[in-house]
Amino acid sequence: MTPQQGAQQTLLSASDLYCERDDRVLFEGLALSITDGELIQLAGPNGAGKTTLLRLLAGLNRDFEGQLLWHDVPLMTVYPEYAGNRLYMGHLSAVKKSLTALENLRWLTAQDRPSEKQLWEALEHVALAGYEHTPCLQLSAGQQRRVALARLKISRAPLWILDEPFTALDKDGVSWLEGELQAHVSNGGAVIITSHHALEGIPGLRRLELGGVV
Amino acid sequence: MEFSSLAEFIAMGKHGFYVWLSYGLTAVIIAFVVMQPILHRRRLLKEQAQRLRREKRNAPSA
Amino acid sequence: MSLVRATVRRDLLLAARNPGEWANPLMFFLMVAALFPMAVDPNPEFLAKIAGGVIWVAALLATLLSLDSLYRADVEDGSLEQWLASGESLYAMSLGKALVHWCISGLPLTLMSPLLGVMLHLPEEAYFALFISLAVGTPVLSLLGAVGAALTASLRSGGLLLALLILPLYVPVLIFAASAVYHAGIGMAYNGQVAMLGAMLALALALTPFAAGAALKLNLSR
Amino acid sequence: MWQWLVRLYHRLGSPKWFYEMTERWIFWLALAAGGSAIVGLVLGLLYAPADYQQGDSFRIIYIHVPAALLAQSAYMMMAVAGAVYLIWRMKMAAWVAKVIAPVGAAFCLIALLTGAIWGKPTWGTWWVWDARLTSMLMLLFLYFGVMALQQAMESEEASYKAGAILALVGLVNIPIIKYSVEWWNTLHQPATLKLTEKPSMHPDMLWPLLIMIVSTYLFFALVVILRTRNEILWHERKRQWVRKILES
Repeated sequence: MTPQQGAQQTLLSASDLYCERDDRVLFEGLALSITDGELIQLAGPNGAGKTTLLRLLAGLNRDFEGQLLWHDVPLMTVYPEYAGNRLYMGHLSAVKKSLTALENLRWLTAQDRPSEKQLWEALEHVALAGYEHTPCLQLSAGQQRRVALARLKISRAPLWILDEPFTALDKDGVSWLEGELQAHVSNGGAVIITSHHALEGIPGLRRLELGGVV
Repeated sequence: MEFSSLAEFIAMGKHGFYVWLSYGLTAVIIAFVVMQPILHRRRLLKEQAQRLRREKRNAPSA
Repeated sequence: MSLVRATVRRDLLLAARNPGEWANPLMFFLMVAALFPMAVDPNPEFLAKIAGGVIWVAALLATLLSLDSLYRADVEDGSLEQWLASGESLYAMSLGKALVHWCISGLPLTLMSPLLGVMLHLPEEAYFALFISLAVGTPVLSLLGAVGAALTASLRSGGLLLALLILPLYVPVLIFAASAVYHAGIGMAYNGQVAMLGAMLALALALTPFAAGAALKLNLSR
Repeated sequence: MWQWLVRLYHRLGSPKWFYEMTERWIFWLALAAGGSAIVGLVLGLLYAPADYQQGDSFRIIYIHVPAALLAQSAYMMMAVAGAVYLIWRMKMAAWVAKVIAPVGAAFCLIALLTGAIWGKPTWGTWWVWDARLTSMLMLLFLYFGVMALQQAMESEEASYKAGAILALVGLVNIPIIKYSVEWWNTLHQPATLKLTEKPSMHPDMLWPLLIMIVSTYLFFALVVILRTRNEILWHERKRQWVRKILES
């Protein structure tokens, strides 16, 4: 998976996507491809199908027409491998309120098998040092979001698919996450993101407008 | 004194098993009822002191 | 498999943090069984005859009640999404969930059943049959129920619907288990019934996780 | 007198005052409860004469009856504390109501277990659906209901209110349950052997019982105070005065 110098390779490509929901065509003939070092921001009004497209690209939504390729192979035929190489975070952060920050992060990153030390460091990174053993019930919404985001520090997946990751974050959190995205992209990773937040100054940033025309 | 020897006291006139089972179970439950708040208090004090130290540590940097 | 293992661990931890999760069905079990002597007849000879059946009906209802929440929280907080995103086998995941459910519902029910046996004057010869039938039968209840729970996880009023879906599927287990306890009580052999329960368990272990896994995918909101 | 009561009420409503006052009470309460228990048990187990019918198994009475009495009055106290919280919004009352529930349930369990054990030599069976045991069992269920409800609520305030409402409904229901169970019981098995009913007890039997009852109530007060203090510490943890305790 290490990209050769100069020669960028396409990680994920989609062509001729067609999807409708409740008798409404969300997108038709949509094509998209992402190579390493790129960040694609899906934009568009509410209900334009950003989340639907994101889940479709993540392989969670199979109710569509068109082609999805992971390294030029149909995605569904190599789904377990794909799943190991892309990190998906939805609106819902899968954080259990009665468990502590550490226990939640341990579950979220179970597939990466991090060491105890890595978990603590990741929590420290999201400014949750000292809250490791605090039940998430007692954390604010933003702090709970940070628990979920701490897995970005641990994951080794080259492709990140993030749905509105900036929700509930404060100013420090937003700039931290922007830094993380930038670092990931410049290390040869790729990101597909939906966000109403204006991302700026990230090399390789592309915006994809959805919806508007029905 | 109703009993003339310790053995007689333990035997409780053939009902020893029932009497001592009752008293034993009661002792276990009572011990639990008493120990729980004491242990809880100890844990509470420890956790909160920890939180206080943490807040003090984080306060100057924030 | 690492996420499956982590989920099993997390669910056990959750049960330890929220004792209501396993204690409430247990209390329900006790209460339902206590209703029968009050509604019918507290006469020991009479109770001895119906004890096995009453305990089994109570165990069945208690299991059913605790099933409702099996997948609901995971659907609501996004854990389900993460399972699907992980690419791990949903068969293993639903098997793991069902086994955890048994550990926090069926197992405590089995362990508590002798107490109910005493209260309902179960014949002494029937205790072992009661215990073994619960130990083999309640995992089947958990496994079958997990399918129903997966089907109804994202429905708001899933509880009653779950009961309607699952109760007919519980009938065979109830018939063989209650008959095992009854036959043991009147001093007859009951290994045939227990063998039937064992066969049902083997079948449920092999098949229901597929159905539950498939049903789980339906809960992914769009 | 009235003013004194009002003052006491306001003081009791102040967690800090309660916490500091009870600091001194704990030792004496523990001493009184423990001392009276020792006296009561020595008198009851060693000096009280054996029952002419039941023999020595009747000595279970010295835990069974106090536990049963306490389990019932604890429920009443819990409901009253809940009502005080509902009417005057006194936080302390809510905490007291919350901590009474598990203690009351524990005593209810003791009463049931000792009753069952006592039943074996007396009736020849561990459990009989007798009116007293059955209504005690229902009381245990009521306790569990309150505890489960309090635990299930996510918002603390809601859990106090819900628990208080349920406790009050239960309180009204207790006599109804009791009488209906008795009626049901006479319908099915008239004139069973009673565990405890005795027209007149020998004073040597009676005194230890009275001492044990007092001891149980003292013990209950002690445990409720210990638990309430924990609740206070937890809820007031951000206050200055608790910080001082934590730092010392």
